[in-house]
Amino acid sequence: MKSLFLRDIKLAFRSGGGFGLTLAFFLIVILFVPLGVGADSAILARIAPGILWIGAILSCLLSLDRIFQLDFEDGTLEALATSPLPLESIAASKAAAHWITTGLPLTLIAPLLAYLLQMPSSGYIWLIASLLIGTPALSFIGTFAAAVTVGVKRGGLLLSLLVLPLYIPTLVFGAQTVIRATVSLDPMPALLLTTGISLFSIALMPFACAMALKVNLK
Amino acid sequence: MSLWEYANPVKFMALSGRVLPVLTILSAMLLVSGLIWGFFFTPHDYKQGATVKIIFLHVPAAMMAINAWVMMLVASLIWLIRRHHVSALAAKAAAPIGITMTLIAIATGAIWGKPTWGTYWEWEPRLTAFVILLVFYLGYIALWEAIEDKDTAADLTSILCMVGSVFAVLSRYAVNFWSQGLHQGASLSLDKEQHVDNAFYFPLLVCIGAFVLLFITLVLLRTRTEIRLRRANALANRGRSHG
Amino acid sequence: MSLSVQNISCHRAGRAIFENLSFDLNKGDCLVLRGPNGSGKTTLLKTLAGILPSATGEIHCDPAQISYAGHLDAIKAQLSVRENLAFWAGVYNARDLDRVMSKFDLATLADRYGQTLSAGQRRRLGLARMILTDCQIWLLDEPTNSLDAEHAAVFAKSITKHCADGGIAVLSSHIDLHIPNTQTLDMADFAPSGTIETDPFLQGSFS
Amino acid sequence: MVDLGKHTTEVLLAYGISIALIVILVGWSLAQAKKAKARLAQLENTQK
Repeated sequence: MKSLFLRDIKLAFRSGGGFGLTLAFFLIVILFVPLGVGADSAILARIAPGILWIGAILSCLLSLDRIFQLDFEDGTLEALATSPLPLESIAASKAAAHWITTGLPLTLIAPLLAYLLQMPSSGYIWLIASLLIGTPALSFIGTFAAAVTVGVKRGGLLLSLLVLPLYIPTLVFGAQTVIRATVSLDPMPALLLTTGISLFSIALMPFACAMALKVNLK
Repeated sequence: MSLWEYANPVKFMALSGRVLPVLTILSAMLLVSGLIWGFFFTPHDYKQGATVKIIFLHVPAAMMAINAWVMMLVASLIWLIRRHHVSALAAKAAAPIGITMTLIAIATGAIWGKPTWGTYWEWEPRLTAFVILLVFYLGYIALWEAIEDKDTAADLTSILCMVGSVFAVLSRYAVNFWSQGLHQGASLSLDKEQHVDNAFYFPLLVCIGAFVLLFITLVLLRTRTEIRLRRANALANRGRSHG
Repeated sequence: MSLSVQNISCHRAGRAIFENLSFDLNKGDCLVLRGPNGSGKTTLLKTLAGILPSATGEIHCDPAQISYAGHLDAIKAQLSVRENLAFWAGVYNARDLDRVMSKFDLATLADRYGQTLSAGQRRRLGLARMILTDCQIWLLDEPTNSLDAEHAAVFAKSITKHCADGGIAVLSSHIDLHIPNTQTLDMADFAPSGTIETDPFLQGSFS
Repeated sequence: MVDLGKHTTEVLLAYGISIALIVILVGWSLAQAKKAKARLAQLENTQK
């Protein structure tokens, strides 16, 4: 399982430009907000938490279809399916590799972009905490959606339509954590709920993923 | 003759063929009489005036929107466990009906709230939850259409339905949590159980019954269509391979 | 250690591919599947590998001993030969990476990227992967297509050696590989008789 | 016609939209059913 995890990270850096692509997309999405909404810093500060979270989700979405597609097309997935590695642990290590190459970098750059949007300073700690805890859920749920749509040619759009509704709980609890921190409400309940969703996803999504892979490998 | 007998397409077609006309007449009668009773023969509410009459559409539609998804979940589980083709097709057939019920629930909910909110749309938790349910339905149907081999499609949509149900419930509570942060609860929240006195209670029951029967009738009709299409495609493929 | 198959049959998209197919293989046996394209060779191999469920019948073997190589040879284009093999060594936690690489004289190609390899080199890499898994039962789908005679001979030699060492091999191939004491199985013998209708939607009639 | 008071537009709009949606759903389902029946019948004949 470790070798698959390390291989995926190596591949991400070698072919996909590593997390550069995801970070660039995140930066562009955040840049678009003032361009679209206008430079009124009062508005920007107020919507910053939500925009950062939406940007993080869309950036995560970007690289989801590459999780299984490449291995499916060159036969590696089939060979892995007959290896001693169970499909569940293949899904789990793929999701973990996706988190390391997208979720984590997004979390690290988010405070910088929050500064661009003049987010109130009380929100920074909670932004990092909520993203750090929330993005694993995005990766694990996203890996499930990638497994479901791996057999579909040009399944990228379908994947987004399937996965975004599944992201709603993480988005709401994650963004609420930061919003409540910026309006001096207690953000802890929201953070705990985000943690709950993430733990649930990490625990159960690999099994749903394995079911979907078994069907798509037929 | 266990219930599972009817999961065989031929037996299902025979049974549904006999039951469908009866159900159609029954649901049409019930629907018309329920709506007429509710629309014409119920008094105004002292607070909401005539808009209370909208409950005869909103409550049944909202119930059916949710129950349609539950039925799809059960049918998906039956497909995954017992591999009965008819239940997978019944789940596929129920989705468009679920979407229509969700749209009706959203439209009537928004209109019902207008006098109090001043606008047709208010990000009130219950309405928002129905919009979320609508998006879940769209994802489910899109997945059915995207996959050519219908057995694979049935498997994948069943798995999606299971996972989607969990996240739909989570989204429902997330929306409640989210609306607390908004402002201290909408003045007219459709959530609070309406105190419905007898004048409205019985017509509402009739309307709910009518919507349930309408749902069952449409599911049977659409499932028969799906079975016929599956048979036609199978014949077409068989014809191509022999021809 | 054996692979015994009792009257399995397989349906794909409502059509029967093959019916009550049986055979028994013991240590050192090699089975070559014959039959035109679409006669179910790949389906049979996938069923043996456990990727596909069989509609009827049973397959008795130790799943941990199964190693499957499909049409696609599971080589990552962006990884070098060594990295590809190191990955599979990690998955099967095999340690004799260098011995296997030298065995198929891949040492010279160690740093070449997957995308730059020729068909013959890719097949050798695929075979090296099979050795790495050190599974006893090899399932190979068209291992020799796009291979010239000379490489096919090399390939046949390694299969013969595998069986001589007490392994089992089941492979589908259009050309004759001259592997000693191989049994052949013609898929046509197990073609669906068409008597029983497998697609539930086509059974019986309804208007 | 029954007097609906000042919310007449809302009630009529709600009933109108709902009934329209139901009619569209039923009509579309019936059309699909007919089309499927025709296609099947046509294929069954050519197969015989």
